[in-house]
Amino acid sequence: MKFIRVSEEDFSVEAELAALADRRAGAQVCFVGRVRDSSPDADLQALTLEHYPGMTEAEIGRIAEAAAARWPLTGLRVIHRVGRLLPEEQIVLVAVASAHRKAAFEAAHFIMDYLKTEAPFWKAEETSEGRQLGRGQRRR
Amino acid sequence: MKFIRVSEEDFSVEAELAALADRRAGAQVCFVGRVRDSSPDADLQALTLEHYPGMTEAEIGRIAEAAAARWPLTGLRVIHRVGRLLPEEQIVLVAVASAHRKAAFEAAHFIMDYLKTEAPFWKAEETSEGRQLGRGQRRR
Amino acid sequence: MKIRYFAWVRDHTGCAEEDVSLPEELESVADLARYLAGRSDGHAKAFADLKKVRVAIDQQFAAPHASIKGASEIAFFPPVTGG
Amino acid sequence: MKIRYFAWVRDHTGCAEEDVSLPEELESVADLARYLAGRSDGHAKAFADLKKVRVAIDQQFAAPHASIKGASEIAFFPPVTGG
Repeated sequence: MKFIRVSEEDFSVEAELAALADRRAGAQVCFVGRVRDSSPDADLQALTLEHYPGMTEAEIGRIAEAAAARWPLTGLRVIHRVGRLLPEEQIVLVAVASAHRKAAFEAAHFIMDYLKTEAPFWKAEETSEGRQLGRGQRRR
Repeated sequence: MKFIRVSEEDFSVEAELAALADRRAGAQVCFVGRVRDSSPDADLQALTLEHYPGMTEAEIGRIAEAAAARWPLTGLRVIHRVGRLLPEEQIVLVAVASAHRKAAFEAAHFIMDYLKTEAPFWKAEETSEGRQLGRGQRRR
Repeated sequence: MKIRYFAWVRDHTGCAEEDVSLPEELESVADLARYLAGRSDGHAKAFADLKKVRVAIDQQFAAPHASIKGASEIAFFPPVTGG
Repeated sequence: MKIRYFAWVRDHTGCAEEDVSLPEELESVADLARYLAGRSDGHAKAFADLKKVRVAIDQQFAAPHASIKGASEIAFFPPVTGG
């Protein structure tokens, strides 16, 4: 029921939601995080995401377990990309399915909040002035 | 910034989210409602959705306005299908984009809640026993 | 006045839409529903329990006590079940 | 013990990973950080403000006062910024 992937590979939202289809689950909620240019002069060139292999997957696994224990989900998929990404590229997908839309919304929101604070990923921004050491983006 | 469509046509979640991409919007939340079999004996054959043309679009427009006034969204798309739909088919899409994930989650949830209670759509279920007059599905 | 019916309300009345000349004394949505109930057995069934029927006046939701004066289109239908 | 560094902590230390033989008297994460700060100017910079550095013992988040006894891998990195 749970699928977690951390890699450089891009993802298809369509395919991820199709993988969650289930006769009993009428509600699917997905969050897609994209590379955002939050620099004051809008000159972000790229973002590089690094992570702590092993620990990342374990932390995301714990977050997913917690969500599945708290809400009646029929499926849950988390994909996080690493490496160099350009503005507007997809970074992260959290997709959940449930019979109930409230459960689906709350679970997806919960997973995203914990991903932001508990999963060991770091962003470094490249602007026309060069690379900013791990400054990362401001919070979405 | 707002796109609303009510028709028999299916939709591509991928294409809808791509249409919302924006350098300043790092957060996209979408809800996809699918035909769910909530009958006790799981024998739903199809669902037929009818609506009140004109009023439907106006109600969805009002809900969208209210969401856009309350949260800082960079884009908003609502697609609702009508006609005969099979189990697991997509019925409704609500997709929003924002610089902030909390705004995106809350706005999408708000729009779905109001769609359920304010937009003049009616579902009729077909089971192996025949068509149920407007009984519709239980709440998701 | 144009009267429209949707979903099981229409299944009972047997028509989706009808043009009806209304007596002057009808004031409210509830008056109208009681009047329409007299048009056929199907109409009577459709309006048998007014608590199960919703109404829109000129494509805006309205309460049973709302005035129908000046309206050009009134629709009756079950509680909505979209989404 | 295997020590790992990520993001700007690594950029300062100049290495992603090193095997370090630690003196017996080091007890806590904070002790270890102070010890590692002495390895080079870059290490000193990396650990200049411990409030800016997070730590994981055997791939689990740990507090500065946590014991490092028995650990096989300790990692230092900035606050996480994923998602």
